[in-house]
Amino acid sequence: MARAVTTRRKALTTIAAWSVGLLIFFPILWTVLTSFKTEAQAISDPPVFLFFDWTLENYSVVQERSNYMRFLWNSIIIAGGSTILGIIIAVPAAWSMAFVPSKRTKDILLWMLSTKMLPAVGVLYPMYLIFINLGLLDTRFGLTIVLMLVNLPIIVWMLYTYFREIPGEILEAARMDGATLKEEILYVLTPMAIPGIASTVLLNVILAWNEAFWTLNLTAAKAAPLTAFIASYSSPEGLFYAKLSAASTMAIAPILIMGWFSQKQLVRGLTFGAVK
Amino acid sequence: AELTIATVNNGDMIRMQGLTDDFTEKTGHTVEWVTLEENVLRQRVTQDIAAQGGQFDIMTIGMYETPIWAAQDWLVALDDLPESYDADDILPAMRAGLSHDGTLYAAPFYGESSMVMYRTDLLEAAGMEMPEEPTWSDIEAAAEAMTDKDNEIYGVCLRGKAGWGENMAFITTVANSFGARWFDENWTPQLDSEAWSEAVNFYNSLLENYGPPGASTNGFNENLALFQQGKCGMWIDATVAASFVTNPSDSTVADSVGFALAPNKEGVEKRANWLWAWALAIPAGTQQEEAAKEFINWATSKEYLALVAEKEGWANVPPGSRTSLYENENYKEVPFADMTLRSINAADPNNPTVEAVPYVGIQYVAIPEWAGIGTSAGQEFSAMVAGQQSPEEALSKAQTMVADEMEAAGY
Amino acid sequence: MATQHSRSAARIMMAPAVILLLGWMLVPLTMTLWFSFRQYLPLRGGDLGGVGFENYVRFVTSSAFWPSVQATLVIVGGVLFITIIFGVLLSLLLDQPFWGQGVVRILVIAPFFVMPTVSALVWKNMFMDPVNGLFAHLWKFFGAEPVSWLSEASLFSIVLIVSWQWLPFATLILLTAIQSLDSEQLEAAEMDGASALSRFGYIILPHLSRAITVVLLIQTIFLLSIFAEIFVTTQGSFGTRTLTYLIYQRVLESQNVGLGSAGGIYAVILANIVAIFLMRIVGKNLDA
Amino acid sequence: MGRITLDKVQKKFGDVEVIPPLDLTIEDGEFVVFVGPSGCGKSTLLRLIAGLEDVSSGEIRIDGTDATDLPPAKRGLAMVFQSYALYPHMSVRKNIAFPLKMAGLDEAERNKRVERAADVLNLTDYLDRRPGQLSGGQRQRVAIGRAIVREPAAFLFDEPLSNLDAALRVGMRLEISELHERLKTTMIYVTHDQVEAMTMADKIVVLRAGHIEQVGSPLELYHSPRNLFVAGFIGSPKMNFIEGAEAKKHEAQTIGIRPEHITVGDGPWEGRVGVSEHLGSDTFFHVHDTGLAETITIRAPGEVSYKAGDTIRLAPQEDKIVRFDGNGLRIA
Amino acid sequence: MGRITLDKVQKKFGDVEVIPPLDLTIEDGEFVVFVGPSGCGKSTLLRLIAGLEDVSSGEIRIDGTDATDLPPAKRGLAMVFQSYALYPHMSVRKNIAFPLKMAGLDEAERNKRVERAADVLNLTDYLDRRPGQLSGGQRQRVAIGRAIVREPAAFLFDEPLSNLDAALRVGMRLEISELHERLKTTMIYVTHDQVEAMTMADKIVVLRAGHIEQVGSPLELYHSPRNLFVAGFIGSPKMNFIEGAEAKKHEAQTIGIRPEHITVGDGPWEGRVGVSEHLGSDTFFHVHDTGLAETITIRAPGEVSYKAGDTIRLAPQEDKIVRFDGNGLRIA
Ligand SMILES: Nc1ncnc2c1ncn2[C@@H]1O[C@H](COP(=O)(O)OP(=O)(O)OP(=O)(O)O)[C@@H](O)[C@H]1O
Ligand SMILES: Nc1ncnc2c1ncn2[C@@H]1O[C@H](COP(=O)(O)OP(=O)(O)OP(=O)(O)O)[C@@H](O)[C@H]1O
Ligand SMILES: [Mg+2]
Ligand SMILES: [Mg+2]
Repeated sequence: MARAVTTRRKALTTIAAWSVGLLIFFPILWTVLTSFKTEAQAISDPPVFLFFDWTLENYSVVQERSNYMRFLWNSIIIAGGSTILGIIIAVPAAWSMAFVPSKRTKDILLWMLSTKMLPAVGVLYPMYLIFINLGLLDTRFGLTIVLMLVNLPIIVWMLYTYFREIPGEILEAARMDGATLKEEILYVLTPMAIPGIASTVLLNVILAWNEAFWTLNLTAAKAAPLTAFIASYSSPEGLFYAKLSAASTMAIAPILIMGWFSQKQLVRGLTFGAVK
Repeated sequence: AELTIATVNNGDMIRMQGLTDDFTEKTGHTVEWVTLEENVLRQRVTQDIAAQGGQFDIMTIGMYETPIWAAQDWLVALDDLPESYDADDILPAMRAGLSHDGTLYAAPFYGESSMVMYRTDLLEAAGMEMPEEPTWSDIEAAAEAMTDKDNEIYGVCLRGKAGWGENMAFITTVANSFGARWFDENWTPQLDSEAWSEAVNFYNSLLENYGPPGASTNGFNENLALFQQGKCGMWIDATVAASFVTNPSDSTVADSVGFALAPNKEGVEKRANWLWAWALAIPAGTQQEEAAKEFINWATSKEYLALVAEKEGWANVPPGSRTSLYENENYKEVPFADMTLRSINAADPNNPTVEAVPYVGIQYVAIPEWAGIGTSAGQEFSAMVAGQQSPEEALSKAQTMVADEMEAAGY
Repeated sequence: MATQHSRSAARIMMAPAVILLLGWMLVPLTMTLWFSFRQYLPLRGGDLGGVGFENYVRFVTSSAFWPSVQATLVIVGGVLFITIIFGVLLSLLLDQPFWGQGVVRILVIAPFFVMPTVSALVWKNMFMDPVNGLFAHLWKFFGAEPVSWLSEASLFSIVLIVSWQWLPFATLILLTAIQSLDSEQLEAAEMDGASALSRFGYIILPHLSRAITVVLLIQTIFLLSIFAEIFVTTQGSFGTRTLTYLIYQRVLESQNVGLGSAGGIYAVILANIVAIFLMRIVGKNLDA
Repeated sequence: MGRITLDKVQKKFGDVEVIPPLDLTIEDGEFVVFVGPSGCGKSTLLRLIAGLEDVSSGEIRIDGTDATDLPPAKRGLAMVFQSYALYPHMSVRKNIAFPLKMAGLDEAERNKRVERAADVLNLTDYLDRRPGQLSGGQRQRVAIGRAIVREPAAFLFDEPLSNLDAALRVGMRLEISELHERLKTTMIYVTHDQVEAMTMADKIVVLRAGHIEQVGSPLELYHSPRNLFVAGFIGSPKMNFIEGAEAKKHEAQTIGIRPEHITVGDGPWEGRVGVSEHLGSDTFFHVHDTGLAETITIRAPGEVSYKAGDTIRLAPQEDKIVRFDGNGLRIA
Repeated sequence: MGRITLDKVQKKFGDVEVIPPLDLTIEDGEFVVFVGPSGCGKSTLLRLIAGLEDVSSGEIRIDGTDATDLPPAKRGLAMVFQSYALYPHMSVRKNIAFPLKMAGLDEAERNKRVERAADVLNLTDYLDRRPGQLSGGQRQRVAIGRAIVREPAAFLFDEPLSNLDAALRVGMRLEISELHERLKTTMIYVTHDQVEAMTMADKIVVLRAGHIEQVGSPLELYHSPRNLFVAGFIGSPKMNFIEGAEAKKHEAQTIGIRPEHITVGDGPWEGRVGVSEHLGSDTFFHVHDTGLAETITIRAPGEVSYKAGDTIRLAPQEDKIVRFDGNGLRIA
């Protein structure tokens, strides 16, 4: 297949790929652009693309209305915390499944995944009552736990698929070398699985960051993350495209930037053992 | 103390957030705002109050929730507010809607009715005039005259988006003004009545012929945006909208808006205006009851109105809550003040329909099931506006659904 | 690998995850099951006593039930269909050599990072709005009547929005899978006289089957419970009321927790039917 | 010290008995090679000794003390894996030092020992590289280095050369042999390559389906295989087996004669040349239609050359013929 | 038919010239083996012939017609890949039938041909299995089967045996040779294993860094290597190279003598025995301290036995000594 690709063909592919890429990206681009317009320009007909008076006004309006940094900070804590907690619990479980498989391993794994299919609304009421009784409503801790549980099956599964690719011989070598189980996982398995763990972390940060049901329903003021921030912008009065765009941009920018910077990691790991 | 307040994301509330410092200065209490879009807010506070979550010290609720929640003893009575608060200054209609057994349970932050807002320039161009008390035929005629689809001017903008607080609020008032009612005195749904059919058919044809495209997804905000852009000839909606459409910094048609009372059908004495208030209430069981009362005392007081007037001008003062506001000379200059007051006074939540009904509420039915019923029915009518079903189909589906729900709720 | 010692260690290390998930599943689920047999109306004072299977009967016999199951399946199926078809095509395209591969990949992956709420808001207001939306402008530019997407083509619109969010995911997994295809296999096929189309049909597509299964599984898990997209756009109108949304309406709008809980149990059953069905394929495909 | 005794050691996986009860003694300082066809249980046996698998029954003693229930690390053995099992994220230095670190040695001591081992194995220049930056042979040496530093009672090797290409394999084979010369530590070495077995072992253990078929020095096995299986397994190209009339003549069920013990020229047997393989130094002829067996392979000097289809006569060296009875056992 | 001519064929990857312009003719029916160290361009050359890579310049003719710009499928060649490149999701039958299906043959005809090929390759029992369920040798045969059914003008093999274990390799080597005997189709075979090259080839092409070092029959290369590289590459164990005084005596810069051409016993050279490798049939001694080269390897019959450290005398067979000049070229 490594035959010389003609420049012509490469050029055509380039055009096609860029067109599709830009098309897919366009909604985001448009949102970001609109956030710098005035409301009038935002709805002008025909739409203006680049040649308008760039303004930061919308951002200051949004910032004035809500304390963006607090929402952002909550998002970071909750997404990060639930992921770290999830990893800590999932690593030993995935180790067990990958290296000491039993007849039931696969069943357990699939069962774990199936818990993700439970409709959250169906158990909202019970969860709310439980949270009230445990005093966890509107706490970052409570939300962290819930998001950790929500994503745990995915974390376990991803780690399991990575661990399976690590030759058991290396862990046995560590055992022969006198490593205890803890040392084996800490010094040998974990460092070797870093790429896999990294992409698991990334994916779960994204999932937790964007989770909009539990975060909205179990928080009020103190623990509310960016999903709650955006919930107050879904329809302000009057012309609001520019302000909505600014708020949207602020809500997605951190995760988008993180995602872009780490996309190699993410892409490499996003395979769930699909590729072997 | 620190107060957590759940509130809706509309302009007056946002403005209050900006002025909180004044409160903190005066009392030393700080405030955490949880600002949510209307639908999300309703869901969150209802969930919280029903499950006794205690997440909020003050909730922003409406006229619909107040009596129901008060009946469950979920709200702290507001009968011990200080003398200076002057509870008697609250407009009687508002006070009635926010009380249970004669006790006030929520203090109105602002109140509204509905009225007709229309473009004086367009109407003039068409050589017509809008009476102060129009009938539906006047509306239809004006809509027809103003519609110019080629230039994207639509004669009338109405709510079409499904939701008990969206299209159903409007449709219910239309029905009222056609002499219809939701239930008879035995709680039997009446959507199969002649009056309902007439009302819904009228509403549907109005939107179909003179409404903007996609009317079935337009709510208050969408219509406001359209009107501000000059795309609506008329808009029948909340009186609070008046300040937005006449605000030159947001509206392209600010200086050519006229106001009229909500219409009625010739011969029917009820007009299609509703009554609503966003009010502040304190959930029972909060740890901060005293501080919460202090906040309500501040936020719904005359002083607050003055504060806003001082900072933002009289047009931006939260309307519809206090009689004294309408007696204020400065406020009388506001173009829509008078019409707002007249609209509010025209509404009577205790006596909403031509025929007698077992419920209170004009554009809603103050029973716990209403939110569910209203929204489901709203979806049928929304689908109707989208052209997916006829008014008759929508009505009969809604009738069946309402009957089911009422049965499930044990009526 | 399997000494007695390591086996017991494995059991201990698996315990936290299993116990947590078991608790996560069982505790709320048991409560839901309990509620589903009660007349539980918080706005009328809470638990008003047991009603047997009444909630269950009422939930299925309500006229909204079957349409909601149908809407759920249409949305899940539609999104899966679109993301997989376009995912395969897109990954084939991105697998070709071209200038700026890295940048295009960044562009394509971006929607995956966008919160569902934000994406629904942006699509609804800035693209699908029949007056001010970009599509309306585009339609008008070509002299066509603007479409009110969310009412006239509501299911399609939602499928479109959700597909936009999930297409990057499918594309990335499929792209990695394509890149993992042993190039010698393609060369062998070429030597065997297979045209580009045959190579796709006979070699690439079968190679992708495993990746497709994974996309299918993961996406189904997430799609069965989509909520924000519907909540923000149509609020369940125009036939977009999924089972999840119907339950939401019962529990939160009507505040009929008993009825909603019965619906929740049905959703669990539906999810498990889909799950069993999926696990069958996946289990088989992941073994191979 | 490194005397390893297996006493009725048995291993079952579930219901499958992979190793039937088996006795074996490995003396201190011996270089023992386990050979046998794939799946015969070589690795399993090694892993039982290492402690990476539990025995189902029986006892393993190391230097006289019962090690059956000791965890791997406590047995004082070191293992070199087929894949080398280097820690990819650690430098060579860290890899070699890992067992020392686990044993709690301080850093100075670790470095001293690592450098000594690196010196022995010619790895000094590579100490700071990652395994990924090393060639196959070097990786192999790192794996050995990691084993050496622990100064184990015995080394266990599981097909350590099978991932290397032919040329490198020869080199590494020599290196390991030399290492054994030098350290004189017990080594147990698993391979399925009989050339490796022959050239390296003091003692070869031939396994089949978990059974020990024969234990002995390489030349013992070559010259006095206990049975048909060992005779066929040891020696390359394979011994020719002849049954029927010709075997009867020698009062045996089967007779065996190695390719190198048949001379071309005048002799009692006759056949048609099939494929011939010229290695330069030697030529192997595959002779058909001899009436003795389907193919008789013979080894001739490199100069000898026949074309396919030529008819030649063959003379077996009578004294090298090995005889087997009906049970496949060699008749002494 | 299958005469393949390369005329000044050159291949660059970017700016790197992997194959400098090169001429080569492969006659119809020949079994040609490309050997050379890793990375020397063997695979690249094969892929150029197959059409899987474009030549940078030059011309490839197959049976006299210019094939330089023909796509792979049109060249009438079949290729067996190192990884076999079987289609994992198709049964053996479908794998073998695939080229026929692509050629548009109907099912009956396809089945007939597949079964014939399966018969030739002893695959009949496995036709309904998937490649994943086959052993290495069987997969190998399926790959060949897929090549055979097309009745190509020539077969191209890229290290087809390198994934197999030693024993299987010997067997498959024979099978391919026999296949060539039978079909008499041109075969081009890439390997870096010189035993394979020696035993299978009619003609060996020795490559180094894209250059052809020598083309000739196996025995030509063994007996008359053109230069040091070929001499060292062909023959196992490697030829011993001696420089200095001893070489001077023969009026050469370097002399070479193969292990099998040195006899132990009385002779001019003397050394100390290091490692000895007993294969049974032969023994290889690595002799040190001869003053000639670091190690002199010799091959002795299996019976001969010395201990490490013994001093022995060695006698090279004078007529087998090969001489090389300062440029490494053999002095005829
Ligand atoms: N964990 C296990 N569970 C079940 N059976 C096993 C397990 N490990 C090995 N076996 C079986 O035990 C037998 C011996 O395996 P072992 O790995 O010891 O063979 P081997 O001689 O090392 O083969 P090779 O030369 O292929 O490495 C095989 O039949 C194998 O299938
Ligand atoms: N697609 C390519 N792009 C750039 N360089 C390449 C490419 N393919 C091969 N090369 C280079 O060309 C040279 C020859 O490679 P080739 O694969 O032909 O070697 P080989 O003789 O087959 O080696 P081996 O025995 O390891 O298979 C190598 O240096 C290799 O790095
Ligand atoms: Mg093994
Ligand atoms: Mg190669």
